[in-house]
Amino acid sequence: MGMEQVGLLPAILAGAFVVVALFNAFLPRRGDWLVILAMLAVIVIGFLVIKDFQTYFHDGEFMPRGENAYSFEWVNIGDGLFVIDFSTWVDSITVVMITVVSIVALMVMVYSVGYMHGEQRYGWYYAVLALFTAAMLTLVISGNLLITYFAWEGVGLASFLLIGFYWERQSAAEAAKKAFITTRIGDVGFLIGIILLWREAGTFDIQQIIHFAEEGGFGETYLTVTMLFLFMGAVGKSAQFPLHVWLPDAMEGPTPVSALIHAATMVVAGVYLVARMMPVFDQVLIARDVVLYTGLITAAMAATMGLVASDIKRVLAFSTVSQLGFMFVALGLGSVSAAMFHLFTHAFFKALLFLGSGSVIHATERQEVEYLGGLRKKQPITAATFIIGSLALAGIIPLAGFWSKDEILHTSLNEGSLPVYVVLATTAVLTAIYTTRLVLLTFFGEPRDHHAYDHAHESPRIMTMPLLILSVLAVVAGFVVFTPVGKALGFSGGITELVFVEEPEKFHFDGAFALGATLSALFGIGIGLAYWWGRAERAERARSWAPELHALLVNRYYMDDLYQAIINRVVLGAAAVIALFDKRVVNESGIDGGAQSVSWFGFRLKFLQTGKIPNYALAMAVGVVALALVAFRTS
Amino acid sequence: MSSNDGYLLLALFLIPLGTAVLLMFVPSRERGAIIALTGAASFVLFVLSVYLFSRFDYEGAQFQGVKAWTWMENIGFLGEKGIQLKVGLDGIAAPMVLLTGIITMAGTWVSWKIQHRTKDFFILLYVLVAGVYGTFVMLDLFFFFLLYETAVLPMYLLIAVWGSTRKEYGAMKLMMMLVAASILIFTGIFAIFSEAGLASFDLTRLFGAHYDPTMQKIFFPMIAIGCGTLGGMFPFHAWSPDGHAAAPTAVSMLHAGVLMKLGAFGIIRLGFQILPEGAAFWAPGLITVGITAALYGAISALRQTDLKLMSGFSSVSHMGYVFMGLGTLNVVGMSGAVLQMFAHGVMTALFFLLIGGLYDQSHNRDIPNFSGMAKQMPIWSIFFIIGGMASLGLPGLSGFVAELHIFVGTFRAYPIVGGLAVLTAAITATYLLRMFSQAFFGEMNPRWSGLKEITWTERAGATVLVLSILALGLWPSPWVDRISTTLAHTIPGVSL
Amino acid sequence: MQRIALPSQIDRVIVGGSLVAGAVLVPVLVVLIALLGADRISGPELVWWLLALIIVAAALGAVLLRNVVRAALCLVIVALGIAGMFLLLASEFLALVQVLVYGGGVTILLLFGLMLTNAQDDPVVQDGSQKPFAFGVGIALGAVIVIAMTDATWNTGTRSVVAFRALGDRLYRDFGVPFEVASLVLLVALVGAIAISRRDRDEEEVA
Amino acid sequence: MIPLENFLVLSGILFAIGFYGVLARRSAILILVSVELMLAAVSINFVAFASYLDPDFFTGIIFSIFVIVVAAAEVGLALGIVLRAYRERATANVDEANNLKW
Repeated sequence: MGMEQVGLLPAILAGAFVVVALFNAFLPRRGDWLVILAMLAVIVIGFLVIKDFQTYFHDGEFMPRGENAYSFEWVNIGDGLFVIDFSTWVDSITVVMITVVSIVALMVMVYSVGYMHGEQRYGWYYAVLALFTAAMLTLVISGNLLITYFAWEGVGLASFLLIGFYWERQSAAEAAKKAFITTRIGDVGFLIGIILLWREAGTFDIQQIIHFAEEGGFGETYLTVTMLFLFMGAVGKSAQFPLHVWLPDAMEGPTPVSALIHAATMVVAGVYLVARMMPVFDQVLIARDVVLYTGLITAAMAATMGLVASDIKRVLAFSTVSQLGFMFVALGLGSVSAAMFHLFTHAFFKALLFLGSGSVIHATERQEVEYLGGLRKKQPITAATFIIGSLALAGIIPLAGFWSKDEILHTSLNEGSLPVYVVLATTAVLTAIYTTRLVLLTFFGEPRDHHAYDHAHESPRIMTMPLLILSVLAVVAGFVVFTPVGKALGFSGGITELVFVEEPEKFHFDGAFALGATLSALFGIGIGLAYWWGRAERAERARSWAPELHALLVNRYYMDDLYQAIINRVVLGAAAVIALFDKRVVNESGIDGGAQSVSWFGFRLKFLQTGKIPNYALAMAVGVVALALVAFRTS
Repeated sequence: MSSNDGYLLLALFLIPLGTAVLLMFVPSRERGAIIALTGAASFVLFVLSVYLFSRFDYEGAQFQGVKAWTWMENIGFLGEKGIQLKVGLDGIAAPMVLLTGIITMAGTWVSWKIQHRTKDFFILLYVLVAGVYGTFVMLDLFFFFLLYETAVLPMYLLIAVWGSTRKEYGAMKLMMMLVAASILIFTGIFAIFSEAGLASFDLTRLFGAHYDPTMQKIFFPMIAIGCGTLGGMFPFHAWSPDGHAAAPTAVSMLHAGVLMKLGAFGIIRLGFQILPEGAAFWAPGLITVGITAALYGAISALRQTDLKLMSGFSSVSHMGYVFMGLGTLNVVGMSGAVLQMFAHGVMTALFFLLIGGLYDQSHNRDIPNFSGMAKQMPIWSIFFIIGGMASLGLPGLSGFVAELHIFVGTFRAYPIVGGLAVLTAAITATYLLRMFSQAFFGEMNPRWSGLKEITWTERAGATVLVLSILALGLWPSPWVDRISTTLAHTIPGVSL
Repeated sequence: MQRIALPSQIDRVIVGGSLVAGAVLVPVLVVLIALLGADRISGPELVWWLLALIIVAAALGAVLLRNVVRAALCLVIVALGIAGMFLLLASEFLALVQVLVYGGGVTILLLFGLMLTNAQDDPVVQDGSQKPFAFGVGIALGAVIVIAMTDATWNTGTRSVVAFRALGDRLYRDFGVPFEVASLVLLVALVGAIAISRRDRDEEEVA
Repeated sequence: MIPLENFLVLSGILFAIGFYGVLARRSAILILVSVELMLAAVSINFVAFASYLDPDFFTGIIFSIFVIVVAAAEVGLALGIVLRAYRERATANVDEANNLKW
């Protein structure tokens, strides 16, 4: 079994989705075991696929672009004019994504057995998880932009269904709607971009488009506009500024879902897309700059918002948005490697953090930090793993987050400019601060809600096992960049060549630089410790210390309000105007008006019907005379 | 497809006609017999439709299964083969026949619930179905128009007698507008007839005839507006929301699902295939009308609170895509238009089926009155959400395939219009999701705790429709191949 | 039946009509005779002009006079004038028929109608509201006809006197069937007139 | 010889006068009188054409006879109707016979 069978990965899960969605009521345990078994099968096959892929690296032979593994025609009009191929493409980016998606998905599915225990619609939950994973795997193996879009919308649908999982809560329904519509706006751009690419290149095949672009087939302006449209899709899906507003609200979904979809996998689809299309972005540097600055703004902005958020999951959500911004900065600087590396490590420690927070929420049924505190005594495993994840996020050597974030900072200084580096470094410090705050307020100090605290307990094994596994990964995932480790994993020449396809020589560990990064992270942690160690009420003081700034951050720069105002005033206003137009002008004037004018004329004209025969005779006579005159004229 | 299949094509419209006649002799009290008869007829029609669709040879661009019976010749102004009962199928009609089969079956099942004058309802319904099938398979202009009108006219009684909410108004408005539009078509048909100078109504011969370009430019808009009114073309769409709001469930299904497609089909048959130069001249007009309708319908739908009105405006919007696709004058866009006819037909039929299932119990369709319906009627809600997802163009469902083709075709011809069209899809998502989150999700409104899940026949009908949506969405080749081959070879001046 | 005041009416009509006719006719007659003497017109033409004048004057009287009885009696003059025209056109038989039918039957019928409907009760308002329009249309129609008649060139041939016998032959041989149909029409019309105008039985009972 | 046009013009004038009478008069009887004028005008026309144009000479005259017959029948019938209407409505005024009114 090898790369030709890569299509099996989503197919198995799609089958599991259909079976569990339709028949979960008739299956023992509502079919969760079926989905998990399918996921295990996927991991096995995925492992075989990666093994197969490794053969391309034998003897240092370098195959940077992967392989078109399998394809069949979905639509073919005009004998090749308009073709949609269901083709798959496996390369190093795909391999990274398959690894991340399947590991995190399996962890989340196992964890959910405990977390979602006893839920209504338990089977449905697993079905949608299977649907999501199938769509996500399709997304990463697709070799055709339209199929990518297909899967792109599929993960969006799954995300919608899972955010709205507790749809009885109006807020969850609203969040699901918001997520769907916001990403949909990005998808409009994505689809436009795809079609614009097709318009010139005549194909949806990614490799052919890249080839076409590298040969200069596109006009520069045309390609810039196109790539910006394409990037819109990434902005929407990866919750980048200005379409980031949906992700914090998406935390209405079950926490494992947040870990899987809204931290580790789906939201990195935008990063994946830009990475996949990087050779095309390379042709238009303006578009790449847009990517860079979008990422930079998002990273900084989200980090500031994370400083004040009180919901434990929202802090993590802002942190996700911010880290995604880091990845986009790397992409904007042209470094796919750095972005993918950060994606890889981030997935593990962010999933860990989310699952950890889920463990807290599961135990206390609280998720605002003001009601938590002191939980390290009640939940030692959760607390330990959570702290590991936090340190990884903050970028403490030698945890996974350090290596990848360091690489991005490195790139920003080498490839970018000093201002970019300064902003990123500051954001990294902010990351350390809010991470520390979160850990302190949750696990240290005195419990602030004793009812919740007394109620709390350590989560069952089925939930702590994934936490432990992920915390191990959060520690070691960064080491894969080192050649000996890569070789040990079976990649001759080291895994560096796998992840760092474009620039295999690029990863340099710079001791001084790393020291600086670690010190800045420690500096952030220090600030956090100084400020919040055991003193939760400091949060209140921040509010009084700079109320305007605090309000600005808590209200997320008022962007949600702005969008709401635009929707209410502009969109619904226009709708009201048009609906009124339809009612008054089209219906009442155009149609009913036409009918009424006929009736009005009929009413007026009926008075001609006097009933008096002489009147009719007169009219007839006039007609006779007129006819005679006409006869005269013609003769 | 062999020429013997022509008998089956004829059967397509004789079976519903025969069913209507047979029903007249069934006593109204025998509900069982009525149900058995209509059930059998609709099933046979469905099987026949599927069979004909699958038997259609997608590599052949010409009419298949052609069979002709002379009716009037050498009389008056008619020459040899003046008027014939001539049937045949092409790649545009084939999906339409399939669509009619699907919706007739689902519509029949749903209508068994009707208690008031059931027999009369089915008689009219089957006359309508006969007209629809006949129009799709007729290759004679005279019978085409005759059956086109046969399909439209029963609508008045069906709405006025069995409808709801201002039914007289809706029925009258619909009828008046459609009859006025028919006058335009009628004029156009006779212009075509006399300009061709063949003394024949045979469509296949009329396709090949020569028409003066000026005449084509004058009469194409007549045909387009005439047929477009039935197709809900902006700004002649006004009958659609009111008519749908008033019509009973099965009639809404058939009307939005099939009859509106008859309008677009008429534009292709009479407009594009007979008057290609006129069509080429007016194509930018069609594009303009199409994108305006798409945006206009979608934005209007944002503001509607009545479920049926919302679906009505949604139909206006989706039919706008059809006209836009036709106006692109390239095979991809026009194939998209025909695909959209099919896709919209199925999903709008699903909408109306579900709205009917709700309204029959609640006698209320106002979205703000509902909340948390997914709790009370989960199956209903799931079906509705699937339909909505198809409507907003979610990949894997029928709407996406159709819209994608239209977008691509439009981008080829007019990129900016294409951009607006894609944006419309986002607006569609907005109004549908607003409706979902308001009506389906959230706390359940206790006022509706008495509502029951939709009946088994409704579930069966909805299942058939959802399967159709999935079939087109996941495996569009059977449709696309048939449609695109025909379009590429039968319409002069259409680019690939 | 209401009162019948025919005799005095007829006296007044005859006397007044004669006076008016004399006053108009005498000067015209003088002019015509003078023209005849100067050989500007022939004898038959003189007679034609006289008759034409009488006919037009009487016709105007029939449509303009407010008194219904006078108007009806003007019709007699028109009928007689036309009979004279027929004589000028050398068809004595038709002239005879004209005098008998119009001068006699029709006029008497009309007068009876007038009497029975009490038309003289309100003799003054006999004209309808659309009189001005009628006047315009009448003038226009007359002008159209006159222009049409004079505009055309007529290929007039020789004239001959109508032989009664030949007329009888044509009437009963060639036009036999139409003649019979016409008589049938007359019969039906008379029966119909009776049927329409007679009182219904229940009406009689009421009366 | 009297020119044909003389007769034709006379008949035209007479016809127009009768036409005016039909339109302007309000009494049903007087309308009948006017109709008779028109019929007479037509008779003159027929006879004049017969006399001047028709070698056979008879057709016009025979038509005139028919006209007179029909006129007589018509007067009889019309008077019957007028009498009937008068009994029903106590008027012979056609302006008041407006049952056809909206």
